[in-house]
Amino acid sequence: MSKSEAITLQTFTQGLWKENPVFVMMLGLCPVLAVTNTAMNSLAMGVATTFVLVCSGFLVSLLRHVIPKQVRIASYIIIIATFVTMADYLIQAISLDLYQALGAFIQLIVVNCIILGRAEAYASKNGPLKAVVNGAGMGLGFTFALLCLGVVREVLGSGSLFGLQVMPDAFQPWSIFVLPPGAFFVLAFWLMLFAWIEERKRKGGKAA
Amino acid sequence: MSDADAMEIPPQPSALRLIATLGGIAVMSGLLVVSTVQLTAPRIAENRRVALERAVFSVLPGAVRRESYRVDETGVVQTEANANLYAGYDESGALIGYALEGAARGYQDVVRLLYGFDPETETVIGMTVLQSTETPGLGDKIIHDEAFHENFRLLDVSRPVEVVKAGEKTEPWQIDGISGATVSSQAVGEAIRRGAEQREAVLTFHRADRADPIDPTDRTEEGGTQ
Amino acid sequence: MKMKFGVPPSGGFSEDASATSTVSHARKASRDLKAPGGSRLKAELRSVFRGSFSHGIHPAENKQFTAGKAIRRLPFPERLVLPLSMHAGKPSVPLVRKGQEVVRGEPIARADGFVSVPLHAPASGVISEIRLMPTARGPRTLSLILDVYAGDPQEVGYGAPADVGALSPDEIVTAVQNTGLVGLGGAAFPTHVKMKVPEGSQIDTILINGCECEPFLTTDHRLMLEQAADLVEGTRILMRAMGAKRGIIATEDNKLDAVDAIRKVLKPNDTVSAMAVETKYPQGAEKMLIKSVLNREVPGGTFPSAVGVGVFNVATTAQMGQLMPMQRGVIERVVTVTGPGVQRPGNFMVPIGTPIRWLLETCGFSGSARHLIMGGPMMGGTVSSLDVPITKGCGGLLVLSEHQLTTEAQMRRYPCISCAACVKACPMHLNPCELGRLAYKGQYETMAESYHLNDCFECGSCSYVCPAAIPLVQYFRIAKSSNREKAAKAS
Amino acid sequence: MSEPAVQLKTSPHLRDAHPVDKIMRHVVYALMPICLFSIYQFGLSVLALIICCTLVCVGTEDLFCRLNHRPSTAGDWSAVITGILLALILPPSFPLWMAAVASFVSIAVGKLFFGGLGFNVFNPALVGRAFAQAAFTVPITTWTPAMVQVRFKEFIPSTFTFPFASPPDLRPWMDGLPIDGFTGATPLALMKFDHIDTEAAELFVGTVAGSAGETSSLLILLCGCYLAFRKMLNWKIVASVLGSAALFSLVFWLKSPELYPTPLFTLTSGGLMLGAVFMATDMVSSPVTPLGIVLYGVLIGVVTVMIRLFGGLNEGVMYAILLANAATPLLNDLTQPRIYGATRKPRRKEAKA
Amino acid sequence: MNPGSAPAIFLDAFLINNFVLAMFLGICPFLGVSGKVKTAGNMGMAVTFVMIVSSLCAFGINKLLVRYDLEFLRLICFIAVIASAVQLVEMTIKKFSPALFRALGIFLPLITTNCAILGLALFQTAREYSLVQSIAFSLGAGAGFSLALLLMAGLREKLDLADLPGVARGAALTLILAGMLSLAFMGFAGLGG
Repeated sequence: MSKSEAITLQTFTQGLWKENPVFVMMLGLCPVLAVTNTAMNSLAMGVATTFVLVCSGFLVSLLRHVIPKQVRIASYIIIIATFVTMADYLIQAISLDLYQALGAFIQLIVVNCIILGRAEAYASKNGPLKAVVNGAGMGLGFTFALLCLGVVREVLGSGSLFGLQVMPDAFQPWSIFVLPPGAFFVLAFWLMLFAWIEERKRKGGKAA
Repeated sequence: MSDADAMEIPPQPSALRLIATLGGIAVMSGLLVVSTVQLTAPRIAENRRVALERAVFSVLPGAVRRESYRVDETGVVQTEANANLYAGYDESGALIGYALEGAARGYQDVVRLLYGFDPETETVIGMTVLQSTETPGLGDKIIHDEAFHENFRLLDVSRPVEVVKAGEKTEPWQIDGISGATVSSQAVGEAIRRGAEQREAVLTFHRADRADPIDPTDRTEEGGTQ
Repeated sequence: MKMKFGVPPSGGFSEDASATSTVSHARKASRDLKAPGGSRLKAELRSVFRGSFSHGIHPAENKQFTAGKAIRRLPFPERLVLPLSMHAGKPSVPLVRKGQEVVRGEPIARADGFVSVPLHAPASGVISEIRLMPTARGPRTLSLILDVYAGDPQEVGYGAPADVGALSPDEIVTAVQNTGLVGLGGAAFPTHVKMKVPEGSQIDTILINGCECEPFLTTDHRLMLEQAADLVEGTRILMRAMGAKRGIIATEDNKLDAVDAIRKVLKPNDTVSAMAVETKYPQGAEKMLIKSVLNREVPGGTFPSAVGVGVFNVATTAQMGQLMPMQRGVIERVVTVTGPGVQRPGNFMVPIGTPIRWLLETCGFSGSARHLIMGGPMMGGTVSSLDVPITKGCGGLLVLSEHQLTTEAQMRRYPCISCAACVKACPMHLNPCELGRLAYKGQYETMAESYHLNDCFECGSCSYVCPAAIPLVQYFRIAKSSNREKAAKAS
Repeated sequence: MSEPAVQLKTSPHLRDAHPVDKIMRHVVYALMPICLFSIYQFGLSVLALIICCTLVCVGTEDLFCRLNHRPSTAGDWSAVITGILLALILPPSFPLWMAAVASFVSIAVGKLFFGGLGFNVFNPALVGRAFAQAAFTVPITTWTPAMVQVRFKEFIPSTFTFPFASPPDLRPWMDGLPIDGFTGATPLALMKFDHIDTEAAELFVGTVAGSAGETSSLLILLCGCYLAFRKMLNWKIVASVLGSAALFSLVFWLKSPELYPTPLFTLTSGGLMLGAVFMATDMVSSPVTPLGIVLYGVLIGVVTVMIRLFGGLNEGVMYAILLANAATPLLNDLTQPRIYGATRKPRRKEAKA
Repeated sequence: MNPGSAPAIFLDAFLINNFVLAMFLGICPFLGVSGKVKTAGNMGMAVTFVMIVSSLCAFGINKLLVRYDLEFLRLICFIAVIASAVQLVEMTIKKFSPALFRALGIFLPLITTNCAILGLALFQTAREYSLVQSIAFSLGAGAGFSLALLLMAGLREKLDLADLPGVARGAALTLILAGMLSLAFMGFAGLGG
């Protein structure tokens, strides 16, 4: 693999659809299920995760020649934990309400397999710029997935979107969608939908 | 994957190098974290203060200034850290009441709330839910339901509070429950009931405070709530 | 084989329809036969205290067609077909040439080794051919074709009186082999092999199996009534050969008259006794009967000798009692020809090798029924051709009606609904429900490893009770044979 | 004699079993008296509810079979059972559009998603009910009094709520009812939150508020007896559910009779009887092994009483049965029968690597 | 029951706010290792064990950090401590009970990145649990995780033999099952309240 490979659009878009961390690779599901009861929470979680992904990717990539293999996992975890702590404090500074809504799940970004996975599989093998672009793509893909859930859950479960009421007053909210079972059901629904779309695409491709 | 990688490495770097690398990273991360903490600390403190005051003032109508105390078995002490009792004063500096925390097991999880307590009349004068995960649309009415909150505008707590069914409140120490959300309403009542001991301590403190002329703060006698 | 059904023809089953089309009626009718001596209630009350195994089923007995009919001899057919392999084990080796004349009772094939038996001529005549013929077992096998001399007196020309009491156990075993006896209950396993007590085992009880739990069949019932003396004699021979202290002749309590008949020929304080057990399918399975009579369980993968028991069929034992003192060979057997598709059902003593076509014609076979079963309806196999002969192991010929076939075919297949009827039915206490689900997905190895597939002896109780019409036992047969093939390939 | 075409088949050549559709049909028959009683008791709204649920259930089953290009399984009566049962465990005032949603979820998610009849791991009707309970928390806990005089003349106002809209507040309607002395609260709620006992006779006959078809213990028992007598229902499940529930509540009642209800109250109130007779006994989602069946019943009984006495809800039958359904595969696994001749209990084979 | 009492905390983490089904912690192993009952049982045991150990460690570490006003290092310390605790546990088991090690072996390293463990440490710190409360919490969480995992594994084993429609294969099936379990567990709400 040549190190000087150009940054292509694909480096970025990879994480959005084809290797979407949630819908395709089924990684980092804990926050996907836990904090998506409102779109705002989803967005904040997505941004925080993207921040950690990009920063840790950059740093890991920068230090990739310095860190010996034996301690690489430990080093990555420390680096990730550092950025997560930073994200944690930043969110506290931005909005305490948001911080309370996300709860421990901000700190749990540390054990989000996407980040360690990216550090191990991508950032440690590619240049800083590529790592950043790829991390951003993955983060966006993750945010997209979170929003997919968050929007559905908030609109159906509370009749609002980003806290603004979007449904008519008479609308009966389906509170199951903001409850834990709803999270599982909505994610399963999205998975089935995407599987179906892929199936259709494949069939279409074959027929053409 | 890591197993295979580990096996491929013939030259073993020295332990010193490993430790040095880890140490270096640790130092770097320490720097990053500390600087972030330093940078955000004032904002966070400010956020906390605003949130706290918002809650305290909402349960003590008319209050604009607060003082923090801690109440426990040993009594009441003035403190900023670990505070769980707040005295609220209006613009003229008159004491409006005390804000106390309460908690009880709700339907899904613990319900934590803050309520305003007027020591002179021994009544609750306001309540806000700090934390709850009650059922949306049903139990979470304890947060916003106007009719329910009406109960806490003036609730006699000199005797144990009772939660009765919606619309059946006849006595000043009774709370009109939310229909269909009995457990959640009960939890709020329970949280307030449990605070009796705390309130006792607060009352003792309040009376002593009143009687004590060497109070440093500029509080005038005529500022009572009679 | 797929088949189309037209309107069921009015003939054939119409006269018996009342007895078979409604199960409850049939059951009632058979209950009347249960206890000829006493009332039905009394019999039922008695059966509460009878020994039995747990689980099992109660199919409609349908024995009323033939239970009251004494064993009759039929004229000899013109031609007999004698497969050299009508027993389990190695095929016999012919002793005769094509065109050779034989006398009734003459050995015409010898045993090939220990697990094999000789064959005797069931009639006087001439061996017209030696060729491959279809058999009920499926593949064509080498058979002797015997053209029977018409008008011959058909006296048994072979055999000499012998004092069985003077023989040693080993000599008895050899003598039994010479008679060509095999398990006449259906398994057709050479009897003398079963009589050989395995080393390290001690047999204390000989159990004579007269349960005949299969619906429709009545051969054993008639034998016990009519040949009680031979039966008891055979039991004594078996006890001596295997060193057992007691012999028990067990039958179901719907045949209490048989118990009485046997008791009549017993001595006071006899070591042989007769008893009745609960009427239930598959009471006649060795393991079930041992449990019912002796309350012993045969450990999985072992034989009854492991618990000190030797189990023999009534027909086998009666034949032994009859043949041994004369040193003769097996040349005939009792067959129940029955079912709604037969006009004149009955129990017949027929020569081995009688083609079933001849037998059916003699009994008034309407020709319209297509469901022909050799053996009982629960475990017997369908017959592929009417040219198949009656072999030593065949005790019944059952012709089911068109009507039954259609009702069967109308039963729609459903997925398993876990109703647990099969679990309650399985006499081995297996879990056919889970086994069926596994079989459906082809997980045959898991079935054997975790769910005791190999302990299933294919009694068919599970299929019988399945409301979803899942062919469970059929699945299990496929699974077993697939596993066997796989094991054979691996080794 | 013509040569007959012989059919080749393997044994056994006889069968004697009620076919699946017959069993299902008889369950429907057994549910009919309960339906009639609930219509008599709550009026037109329940009739509409039963029809709506049944139609949507059967329609969903049929639709999905068509979509999957499979032969329709709507004719096997199982969807009808699901529909009727679901209607019977909903409050009489439940808006029809919500009932339709619940019915759709019952069949689509509770049954067809897992492969249809025979593979559903949960009782479909309860899946629908649990979904509705979580989704529409308020309407599903809104009870109306039984035996209202106008019940055959008018629908309960919430029945025909516009789809996706929230139902109207029923309190004005109930206050305007010509009779008083009837209460909309269920006996269980009265017991739990106000410690008001309901007459045992009323509970037994069923002239109390509650879900449409759960009120009359007597009728449910009779219908259950019919099925048990026809061997279409496993009485052992019913016995172990009711027995364990009675025993478990007896313990607490003896300890403090003023705080806890009598075992008789436990048995006759709420949905325990309906659940035990018609839902716990759902063959597909209950264990098959003899011991497993008993444990399953005990689990339902104990969890129900546990939730009723110590939980936040006043009724727990639905959750108890769903939990027991979830535990069914494990129960089956752990209680494999000891086979004839086995020297020791069969053990699970190691999972294949 | 007093909400702060150990039994209440145990019950809460075990049934009411089940770690997996209500709190969404440990979803990855819940989805990944729930194919077979046997493996699920082992995984549940391993996780419970590590939970208890790391809960104790986290409790001690937190005391130290609070004492020296270093709360901002909490996360970094916790993750490091959990990783080493898992290593330690692995080595201890290997030494003292090879049979148990064989049963749990491959699962132990996986547990490091199991968010249920870190979540446990973070929640017990945030809720300011005492030592006894922490132990009750970790026991409840472990039992809850194991229960959910076992139920799921049983269901999935059963559904292995079903005729699933195309859309229901793989993760979607597991998620729907998890949703159903989560629904069923809602019945425990308010238990002991």
